[in-house]
Amino acid sequence: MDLYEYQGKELFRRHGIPVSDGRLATTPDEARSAAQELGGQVVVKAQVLTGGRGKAGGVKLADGPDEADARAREILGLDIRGHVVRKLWIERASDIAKEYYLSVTFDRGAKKPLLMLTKEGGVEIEQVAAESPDALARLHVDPLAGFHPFAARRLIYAAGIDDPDEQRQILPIVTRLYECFTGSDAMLCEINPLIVTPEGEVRALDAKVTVDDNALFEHPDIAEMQDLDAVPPEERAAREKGVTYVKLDGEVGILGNGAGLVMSTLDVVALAGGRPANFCDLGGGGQAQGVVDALEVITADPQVRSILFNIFGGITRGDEVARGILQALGQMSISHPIVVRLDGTNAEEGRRILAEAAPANLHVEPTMLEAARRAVELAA
Amino acid sequence: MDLYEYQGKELFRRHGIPVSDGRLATTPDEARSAAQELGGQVVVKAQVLTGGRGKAGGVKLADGPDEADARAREILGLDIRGHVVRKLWIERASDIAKEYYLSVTFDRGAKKPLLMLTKEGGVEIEQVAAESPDALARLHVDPLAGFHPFAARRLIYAAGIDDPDEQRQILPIVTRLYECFTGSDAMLCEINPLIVTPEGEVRALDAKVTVDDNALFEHPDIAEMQDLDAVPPEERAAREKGVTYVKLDGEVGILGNGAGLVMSTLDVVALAGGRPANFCDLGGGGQAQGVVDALEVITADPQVRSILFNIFGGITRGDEVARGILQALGQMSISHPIVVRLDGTNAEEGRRILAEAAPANLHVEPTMLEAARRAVELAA
Amino acid sequence: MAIVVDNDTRLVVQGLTGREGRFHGLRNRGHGTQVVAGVTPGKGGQDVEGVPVFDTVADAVAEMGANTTMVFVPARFATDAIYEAVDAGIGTVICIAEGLPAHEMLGVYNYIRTLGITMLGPNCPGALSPGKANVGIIPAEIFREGGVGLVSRSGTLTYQIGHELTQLGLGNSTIVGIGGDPVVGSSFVDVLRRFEGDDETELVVMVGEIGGDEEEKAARFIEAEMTKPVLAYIAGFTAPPGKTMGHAGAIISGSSGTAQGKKEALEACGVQVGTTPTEVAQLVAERMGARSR
Amino acid sequence: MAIVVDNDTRLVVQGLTGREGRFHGLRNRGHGTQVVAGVTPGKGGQDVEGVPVFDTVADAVAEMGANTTMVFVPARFATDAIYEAVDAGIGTVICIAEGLPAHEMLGVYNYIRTLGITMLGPNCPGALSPGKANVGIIPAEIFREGGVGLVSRSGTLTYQIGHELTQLGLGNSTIVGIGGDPVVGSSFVDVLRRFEGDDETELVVMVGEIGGDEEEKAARFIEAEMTKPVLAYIAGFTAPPGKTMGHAGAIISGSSGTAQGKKEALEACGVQVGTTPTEVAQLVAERMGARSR
Repeated sequence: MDLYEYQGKELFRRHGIPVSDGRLATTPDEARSAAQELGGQVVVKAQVLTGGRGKAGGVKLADGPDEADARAREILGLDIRGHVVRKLWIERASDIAKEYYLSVTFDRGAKKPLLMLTKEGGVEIEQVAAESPDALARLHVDPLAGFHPFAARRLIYAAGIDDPDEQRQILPIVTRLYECFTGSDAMLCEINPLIVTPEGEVRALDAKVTVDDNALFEHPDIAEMQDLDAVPPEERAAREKGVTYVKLDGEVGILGNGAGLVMSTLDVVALAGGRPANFCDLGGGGQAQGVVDALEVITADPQVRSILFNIFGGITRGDEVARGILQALGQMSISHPIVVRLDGTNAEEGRRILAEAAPANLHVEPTMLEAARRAVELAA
Repeated sequence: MDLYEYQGKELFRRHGIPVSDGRLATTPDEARSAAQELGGQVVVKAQVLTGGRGKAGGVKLADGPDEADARAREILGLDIRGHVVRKLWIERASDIAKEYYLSVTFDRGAKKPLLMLTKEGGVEIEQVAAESPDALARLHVDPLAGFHPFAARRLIYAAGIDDPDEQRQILPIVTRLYECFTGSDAMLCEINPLIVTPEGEVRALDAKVTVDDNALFEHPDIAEMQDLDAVPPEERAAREKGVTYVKLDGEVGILGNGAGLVMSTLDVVALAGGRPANFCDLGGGGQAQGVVDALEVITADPQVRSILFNIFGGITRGDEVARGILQALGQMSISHPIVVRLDGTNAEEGRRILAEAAPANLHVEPTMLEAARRAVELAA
Repeated sequence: MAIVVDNDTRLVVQGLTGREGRFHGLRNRGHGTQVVAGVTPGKGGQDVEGVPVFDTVADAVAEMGANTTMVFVPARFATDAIYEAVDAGIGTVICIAEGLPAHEMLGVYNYIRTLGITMLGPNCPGALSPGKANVGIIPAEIFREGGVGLVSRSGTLTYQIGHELTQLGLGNSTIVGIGGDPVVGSSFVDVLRRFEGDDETELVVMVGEIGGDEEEKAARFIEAEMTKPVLAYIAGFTAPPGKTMGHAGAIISGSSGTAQGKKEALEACGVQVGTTPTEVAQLVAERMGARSR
Repeated sequence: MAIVVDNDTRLVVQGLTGREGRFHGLRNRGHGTQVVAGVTPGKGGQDVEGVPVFDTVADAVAEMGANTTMVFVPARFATDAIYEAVDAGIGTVICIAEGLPAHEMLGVYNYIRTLGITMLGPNCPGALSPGKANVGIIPAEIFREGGVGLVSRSGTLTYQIGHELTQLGLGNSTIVGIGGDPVVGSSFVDVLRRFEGDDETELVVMVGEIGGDEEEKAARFIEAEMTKPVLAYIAGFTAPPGKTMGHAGAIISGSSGTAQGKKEALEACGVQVGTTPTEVAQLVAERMGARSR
C-alpha cells in the first residue's frame, strides 16, 4: 500500500522526523483557509500516488490565500500519469540551500533492510545510482543485530556529509526513519529531498512510504489511510470479489489457476500474436461462484474480445472445474467466445463434460499452446 | 537493584499484568486510610528486600481500618532478617484457590532468558526444583529469535495447566512478564504466587523484580525507585566515595586493587586463621585520595583490628602506591596496625619508600602469604 | 536419494485439525509420506484418522520423532508456528501458508540461516519426491520417478511443466516449490546446490518469474558451480512494471526484475531458456536423450 | 602460535583519542603490537602519535587492514562500538569497557556466536602473548614467553599468578582475561579449547572466581576433551551469598556459584586446585618440571 505524501509525513511526524507544517485540502476554499492558517508563502502540492508531479504542473508556490485558491483551482483535477488529482497538501514554503536523499528500503535480494543516503538529492535515486554511484552511500542492517547508531554515522560519513551541524541533525533522522520503517512494516521509507535550509536546518520536504499489505492488520491506523478511490475501478471490483486481477491493454481476456500459470498464459498469448487484456488468477479453486466473479470482472472491460480459460487441475479436479464453468455460463449471459484448456487431474472427464454440454461460444482445446492460438484467432 | 513488592507490582501494572489494588503506607494512620479507601478486608504487608517475611510476622490480614491500623503498628519497625520494616503495602485481600509460580530470569550460564512456570507455587522455587523437578516447566528464549507466543503455550502445557480458562488468562501474563523483563532490563521478574481465585481469576499476588544496575541509566523511572535507606550505612558511605566495599564479619580489614585479587586476599587471610572484616577494591588506582576514602570506610567498622593492604602493581606503579599510602596516613590518624604487601611494577622502589618513611604502625611484607599471616597475628 | 523430503521424512502438520491441513495432511500420507503427528494447541490427545495430535511441536518431536513440519495455519499465526517448530528442533520447515508480513519473514529468514535449517515457502506448494514422500499440495498423481530435478517459484506452472515431462516419458527426482512471497526460506541457489549434490538428479529445470533477482544469482551460481545441465523457464514477459502479478513477490520494480532481464542473465551464463512450458519439456527430453545415449 | 593475539594482529582502538584509550593503545604498541588505527567519530584524519584516526571502523578496516579491535569507549556506547566493529568485518573484539547493560550483552553474545567472532570482555584486562602482541591493560613487563597458558576472569589476580610463575622461571604462551561481567564474549571452555589446539601451550592455568557456572562447565570439558594438563585456582571461598564482590559477575546466587562448589567440581574431573596463588605457581612448576624431564 502506497501512502500519499501527506500521510507519509504524518508517519514521519509521529516518529519525530522534522517536516514542514501543512494542511490537507480537497477544494480551492480549503486551500485558501489552509494558506490563511499557515501564513506567509505556501506550496500547493498535488497528492497523487505517482512520481513526476512537479514536471506535470502539480506543485506550485502561492503567496497568500488568494494565490493558494488560484493554484488549487489549477491543480485539482489535473491528470498526472493517469492519476487524477483530488487532494492537495498545502505546506509552509521552505528555503532550500541543499537537497539530500535518505531512504530505507526492503532489500529482497539481500534479505535485509537497506539504508541509502546521498548529497545528490532532489532527483530520482536510480539516476544517482547509475550516474554517480560513488556519491550514494549504501548500508545494510542485519535484522539479527538490529539497528545501532553506528549505522547512521557510517552512512553520513560515507555520503560525505561533513558539516558537524548537519551530522548532528541527520543522525537522529536516520535512526527515526529506520524506526518508522520497522514500526510501520514498510517496504520503503524515502525522503527526497531531505533539505538543508539556508539557516542550516534539516527537514524532510517529501515523503514516500510503502507499507506491506500483509502487515496492515497490525496497523489499523495506517490501514484506514487507504484511499480506495485511487485504485482503478475494475481492480477495486475484483478485489471486492476476492479475485486477483490486473488490467492490461489487450483484447484476450485471461483467467487461470495459479499466478505462475496465468503469467505464463499471458506470455503464450503474446507469442501467438495476441495481446492479453488482463491477468486474472482464480487461485486454488474452480468453483462456480469464483468463475462467475472472475468472468464478470473480465467482461466488464470493453476491450475484451475473447476469453481464454487455462486450468491445470492439481488439487482442483478437472471435472469439477468443467461443471463450474458450465454453471457459471448458465448464470450469466456472455457473448464472447470462450476457449477452455483443461489439463491435469480428471482433465479427460472434464473435457467430456464440456463437450457434451457444448455451449455455442465454448471452444475446448487440448493444450495451452493451441488454446492460446485459438483465443487469439477469435479476438482478431 | 532489587525492587520492593509494591514497586514490582507498579511495573507489572504498567505492563498489563493483573495485580490487586493497594496503597503504600509508612504510618499506622496511612494504613488506616488505605484500608478505608480500599474497603473490605485488606492485607498489611511488610515491604522488605528479603524473603521470609510471612514467617516473621510481616504479613497480616485486617478487617477494616481499625484492624489495619493495629496490624500496621505491629509490623512497622519489625526486624526481618536484618531489614527493619519502614513501609507497608496495604492491599485488598484475595481469596486463593490455587497458587502457581511464574518467572523470567536472566540465565547467565545459558546466556538466554529463562521462563519458569509451575503449579506448585507459594513456596521457594529452589524447593520445587529440588523436590519435584518434573512439576517445574522451564524454557529458554533465544534472544536472536525473540519471544513468540508459542513459548507461553509450551510453558503452560508443560506445567500441566489444563483448564482452558486459566490457559487463556496466563498466556498474556507470560508474554507481558517477558516484556516487563526485557523492557525494564531486569535480571529477575518473579510472580510467586500467581494465584487463581475461587472465581477462576488469575492474578499476581507478589512481585519480585531485580533490575540490572548497569542499565538503570536507561530507566530513570526505575532508578528513582531506589531506596538508599535500605542499603547498609557503611556500604552507602563507600558507594558515595566511589569505593567498592562489602561488609563482612571479621577483624582483618582488607583492601587491594582488583576484585579477583581482593577476593583471593580474603581467602588467604582465612587460611592464615583470621577473619576478613570486609571486601574493599580500590580499582585500578592507588592515588592518595582513593586510599584515604577506603581507609575511612574500613576504619569506621569498630570490629576492625588490623588492616591488610595488598597491591599488585600492573599499570599502577608500586612507587606511586607507596607515596599514596604515606600521604593518606599523613592526612588521617589511624592507630590500627597496617600491613602492606606491594608487588609487580616498581614494587622494590615502593617498598624502599615505605621503609624510609617507616611509620610506627606500618609493616611491610614481601609476599601475599606472609602479609596475610602478619595481619592475622596483629588482629589477634 | 532425492532432496528436502524422502523416506526419512517424519512429518508433523501444524494445523492438522483445520480443513486444509487435514485434507492435505492425509493426502500426503496417502502418497506414502510418514505423517507422524499433528499440532493444534488445545487439541492435544485427539487424533485425525489415526494421526495423533499434540498441543505443541515439542511434544510431537519428543513423542513421535518428527523432523519436518508442514505449516498450514493462518498467515498471522504462521511466524509463531515456524519459530515454535525451529525451537523444538525441527530441521525442515515447509510453509504452505501465504501472505506472512515481510518484516516477520526477514527475521525468520536471517534467524534460521544461522541454525542451518531448510525452509520452503511461505506461499509454496511444498516438495514432492515421487515414490518417496510428498509434503504440501503438489498433486503426486501427475508425476513419476526419474532424474529431472524441478525447482520453481510457482505451483500450477510447475505442475504444467511436470505434466509435460511426464507425457514425454520423463520423471522427477524431486519437485521443489520455493514459494512466491517476496522473502522465502530457500533461494534457487540453495536448491540448485542440493540438486547438484543429489545422486538421483541428472538434470535440473528451474522455473522462474518476474520480481527480485534470485534467477540472476542462480545464473551466476550455475555457471560457476554446477556440473549438471540446467534448463530454465521464466514467466511474466508481458507483465507491466509496478503491478503485483498474483504472487506478492512477482513485481517488477523500476527496471529490475523483468523476465527479459532474467532470460538474458541466464543465457549469458550458458543456461538455455525455453519460450513456453512445452518447449522446456522438449528441450529436457532432448538433453536427457543425449545423456542416456 | 599463541592464541587470540599474535604477530598477525592488526589492532584498531575504538576510543584511541580518549585518555585511557590513548595511554593503553600506545603502551600496547610499545610492546610490539601492530596498532594500525584508532576510531573516534568526528576525529577522522587526525593521528595519535602517528596512529591514524578514522571516523568509522569500516574505514580502519578498508584502509589499514585492521582485524582486531580494542573497545575503550564508555559503557553506554560500548555495545554500539562492538556492533560497528563486527559489521565492519573485525574478527576479534577485546572489550575493556565494563558495566555494559546485561541485556545488551546477551544480544551481542548470541549474535557474534553466529558469526564465529572471538570476543573477550566486557570488563576484561585483554590478552597478552608475550613477545608477540599485547592488547589491553595487562602489564607485559611482568610476563615472559613460555609454555603456560593462563585464562582468568580477573585482572590483578592474573598478574599475581603470572608474576609468581615468572619468579619460578616459567613463561606464558598467552594470558587471556575473559572478563568479570555476568555475560562475557568467551567462556573458559572457549579459551581452553584454543589452548588445547595451540602448539606453544604445554599446560593451562585457569583462574576462576565465585558466580555463574563456567568453572563447572570447564571441569567437564577438561575431563572430556583436554589432553594437556590443567591446574586451577578459585577465588572467593570467604565471600557471602547475595553480595557482588567487585565484579558484576562475582555473586553467589542462593547456593549456586560458590568457590567450594567449583573446587569440588574441578577436582571431581581430575583438575588439581591450588589453595593460594603461590601454591598454584608451585604446582605448575612441578608439572612443567615433570613434563620437561
